[in-house]
Amino acid sequence: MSGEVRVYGGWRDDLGLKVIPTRRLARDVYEVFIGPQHPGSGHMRIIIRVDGDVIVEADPDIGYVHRTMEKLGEIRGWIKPIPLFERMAIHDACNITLPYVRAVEKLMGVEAPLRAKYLRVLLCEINRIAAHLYGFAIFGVFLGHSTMYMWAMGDREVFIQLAEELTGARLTHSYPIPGGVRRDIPQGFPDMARRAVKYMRKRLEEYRKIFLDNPVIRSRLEDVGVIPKRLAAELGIVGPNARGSGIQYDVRIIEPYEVYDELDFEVPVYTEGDALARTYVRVEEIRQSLRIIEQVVEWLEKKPREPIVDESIYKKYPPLHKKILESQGRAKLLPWMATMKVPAGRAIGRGETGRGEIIYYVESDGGMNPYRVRIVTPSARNAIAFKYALPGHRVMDLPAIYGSLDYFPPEADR
Amino acid sequence: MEEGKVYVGNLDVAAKRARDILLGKLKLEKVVDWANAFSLWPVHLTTSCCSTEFAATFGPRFDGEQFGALPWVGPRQTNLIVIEGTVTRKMACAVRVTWEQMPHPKYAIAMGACALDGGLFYNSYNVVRPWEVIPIDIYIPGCPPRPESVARAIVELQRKIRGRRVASSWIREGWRPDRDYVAPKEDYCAWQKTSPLLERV
Amino acid sequence: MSLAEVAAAIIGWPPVWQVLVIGFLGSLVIAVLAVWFERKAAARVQRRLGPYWASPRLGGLLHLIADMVRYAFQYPIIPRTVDLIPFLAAPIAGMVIALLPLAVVPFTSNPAYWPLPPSAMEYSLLIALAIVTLPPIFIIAAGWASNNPFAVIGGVREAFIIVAYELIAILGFLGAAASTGTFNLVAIVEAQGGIMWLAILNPLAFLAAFIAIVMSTSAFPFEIPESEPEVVAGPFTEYSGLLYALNMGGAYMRRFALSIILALTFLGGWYPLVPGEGLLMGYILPSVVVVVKAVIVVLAISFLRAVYGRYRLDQALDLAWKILLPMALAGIALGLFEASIGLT
Amino acid sequence: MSGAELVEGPRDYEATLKAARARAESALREAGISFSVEEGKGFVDLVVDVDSIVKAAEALKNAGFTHVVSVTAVDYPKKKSIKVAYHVTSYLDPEIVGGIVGLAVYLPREAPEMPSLSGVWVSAEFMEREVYEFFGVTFKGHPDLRPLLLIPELAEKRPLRKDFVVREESIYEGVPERVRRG
Repeated sequence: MSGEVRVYGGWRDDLGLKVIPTRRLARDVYEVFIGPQHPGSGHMRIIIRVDGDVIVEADPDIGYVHRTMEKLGEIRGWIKPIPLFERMAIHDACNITLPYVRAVEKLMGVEAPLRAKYLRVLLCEINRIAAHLYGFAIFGVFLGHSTMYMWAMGDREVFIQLAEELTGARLTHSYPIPGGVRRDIPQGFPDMARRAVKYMRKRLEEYRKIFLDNPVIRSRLEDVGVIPKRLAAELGIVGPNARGSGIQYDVRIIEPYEVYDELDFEVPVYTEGDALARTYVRVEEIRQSLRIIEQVVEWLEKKPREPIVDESIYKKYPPLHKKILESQGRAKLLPWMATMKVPAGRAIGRGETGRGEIIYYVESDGGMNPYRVRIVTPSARNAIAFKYALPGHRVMDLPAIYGSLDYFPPEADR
Repeated sequence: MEEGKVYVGNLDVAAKRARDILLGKLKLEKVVDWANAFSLWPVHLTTSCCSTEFAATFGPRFDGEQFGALPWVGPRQTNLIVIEGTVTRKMACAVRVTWEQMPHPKYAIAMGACALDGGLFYNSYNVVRPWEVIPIDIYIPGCPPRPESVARAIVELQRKIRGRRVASSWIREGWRPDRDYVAPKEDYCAWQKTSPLLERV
Repeated sequence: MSLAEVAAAIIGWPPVWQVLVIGFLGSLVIAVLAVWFERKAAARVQRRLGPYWASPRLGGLLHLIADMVRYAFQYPIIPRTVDLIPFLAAPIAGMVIALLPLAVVPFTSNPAYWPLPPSAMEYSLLIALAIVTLPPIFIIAAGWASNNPFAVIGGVREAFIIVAYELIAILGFLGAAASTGTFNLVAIVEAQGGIMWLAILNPLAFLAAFIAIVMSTSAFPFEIPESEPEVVAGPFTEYSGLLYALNMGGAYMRRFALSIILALTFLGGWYPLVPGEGLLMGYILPSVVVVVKAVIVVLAISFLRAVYGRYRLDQALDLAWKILLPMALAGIALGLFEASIGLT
Repeated sequence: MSGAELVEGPRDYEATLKAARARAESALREAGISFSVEEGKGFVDLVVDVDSIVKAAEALKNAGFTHVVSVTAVDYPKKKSIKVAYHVTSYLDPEIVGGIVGLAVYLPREAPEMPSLSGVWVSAEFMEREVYEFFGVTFKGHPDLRPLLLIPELAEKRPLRKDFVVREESIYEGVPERVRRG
């Protein structure tokens, strides 16, 4: 390799941004396969080449959890893909299915009633907090901080319990359906939610003490895995990772869906672009989600109950199901939904999950099945960040960067 | 005995004699079974999305560690493998290799409907059944199973090990007769030989 | 002289006794206790139960015994690609040498029970320190012999860490020697009986020595060679069964041996107990006091896991070279100063 | 750590989309590329010729569309074509931020081939690999064209094409033919 300039860091501004070619490697670098059975990789493999202790090249080898969602989505009618797509990010279930439901709604020309919209937002925010806490837990264990793992996992149970009270399922809620949601809030839910919010606020302070302001953790995260703003925009990374790099982008603001334009919340943006900034964005987002939950719960408590499905669908309900809907607030799925047809057309539905923007491209030919469902999950878009963020760092920074990107392979592989 | 090596004895013969003495004459079967039952360390192998519930099992609310199960990193030091959901074609090889890297006696728990028979993905082209890849001891139904049922599966496995003397008889015999009905490794790992990923320059 | 008497004489000879009974058996018990404490304390901080159901009355202590028995009976896998002799020898030699310092440390001021003759006792601290720094070499050997990328990286990290902490440990302990003006461990302990423990008189040297112990036995936050998310189990990735248990036991034994030296040099040794005549008062009770102090140090190190994350390698080395090394040197200077004004 | 900046309040997506569309159309016109428009709900597709797609992509990039959100391919066996659409948007331009515009091209179903746009948009690299393995579209000039998610033998079957059939899900599955007829 003598006589050749080695550019660590993968990209340089004066050279212009170029695609890093992979697999052209000198013989004096060491190749390490990290994954798929590896505590620092999850369900993926990162092939890194190290020169001494410095990563010169990273090649994310994903696809270990590719469960063919796009193909299966084409053969299951319009309703059954909802539980299917939920499995991509099982701890962020409402966020990840809502955009699909909205795309179908756009094609069908129906819209959820206001109360259903508030309920969707409520579950979305509960899920967002749970997803961020899961990310913290994994991050903690990556940095060797088992207490952070346990605390975040334990506090996540609070919000899982909240979602279970609301929907009846721990993780796989299948809550939004085209034209509405499946359940109204149960008795006593608002108080429970307020207690959870209060508890979580208190815990965030304790997280700050033991994790975020811990000198060891801070020194591991500061100036590590820096993704500058311009690079972040070129790579198209999404969610807290983009917002940690100073990109002011949140689907809840850009394309306010459901009732996000009526709620009072802020979208935190940090400009450093390092692992610590990405972590702080998540902490702030938990705070904002707690605010949203408070507002939504108050709204739901004040307003009288109304049917939680669209009128055009409500009309088709048989009397018994109407009675159940009105007395118990439970919207039954009807048999015709399994074979319903959706007018031909194309629609893009998108939403902000805990990890960033998810996009569903849904195409219908007027039949009983979607003609094509293209899913672009946030982790799938973040995967490319490994290739550009890892080179130039030490091997010991790999878990810190991986954890701060909050990458979830089942979501990325679809 | 190869040439050029210091004499260390025939390890297999020595090990066999040692386990005959320990298990046969000293009657240590019960101790071994007890120790195996209360020291089930699952290896870190996340195959799919059930891993979130598996992670929750070892969180504070359910605390799987109270049964002596401590999630561990390397396959060499563990004795339990938990298949956390769907196993894809690409992952099957990793599952098999991990299983083979673990020292026996070792056990496997299959978690979730996907690990039973494909579950929601039963007609997917990229999904294999875990019981074709490695022999399974305990199945947990559910999609995903609740953490309680994972803890329950660990307890069931403990009961199985102690009740049927699984560990001690495995050590004495050297193999488990009911564990050999899995497909050959080439079925799942052959693609790696042709994979463009592993091309060297 | 019958055979039993010969055996009793050999076991009763202080160096053998100290290595085998206090060292090996003691540290086995202490390793179990320390791991148990580590897991239980972490569980308490993390709001859960920790190991429990094997023996609810003992708080799950038997789970650790179960782990040991399970390791002992698991089939040890020796991969075909390893370098066989170092692979097998490294854990055994590492463990034995980790305990050897105990053959030279005194547990009492009664000369009848010293492991070395009084003339050699003059240099007991130096001898102990010389042996203490050996075992990490076998960890590197284990990593290298495993022929596995993770093990090699882990071994290289261990090498980096050795170079950094070895010097600090020795300089830290020499701070105690400087304070008291002798390399004789008995004299160092005796000096602390009069006024105060050296940990308080010479905190710089004490802190340097303590952190060096934490680093050398790769406990949190310096658990770098075995750092899981990057290098699986570091040098021990390929070890299974009994060999792995020996490796892990070796780390705890080294921690225990170093803690005993720390207890003697900085924590007042057998004081407040003044050794008298006879086996009980002259040897057993003083050594119990020393061991209890060492156990407290071991448990304190175990507790760090619940609080801290893991340093990066270069940050740990930074800490070692830029902060701890000057601190240890300052400790020596402080010790000399104290000795010159006659404080100790 | 600098304090958190905040994004300004909710925006009107319809207006953003309109602006993005106008920007993209004018950029293509300036570059002298002919295109046709396919409407969708929440986005718009600009269909161009295969030969001019690199030029069109460069024009869009210069007009401020920073990254690709999705390389969407759809198989139309009846029309004997595969549509590949690069849905692009911008992060940095406050006027069009988030507005999705598609740059689409129709390729023949037999041996589909097109120039890679990963040189223009870095973010397209992995998505092009995906389209390659699922539809068999070859991207000329791609730096690293190999399957991303699938094992090679499955990738050769091009699973997302319509003629790759998986077992259908049906309420009658497993029921004997006699019973099924009633």
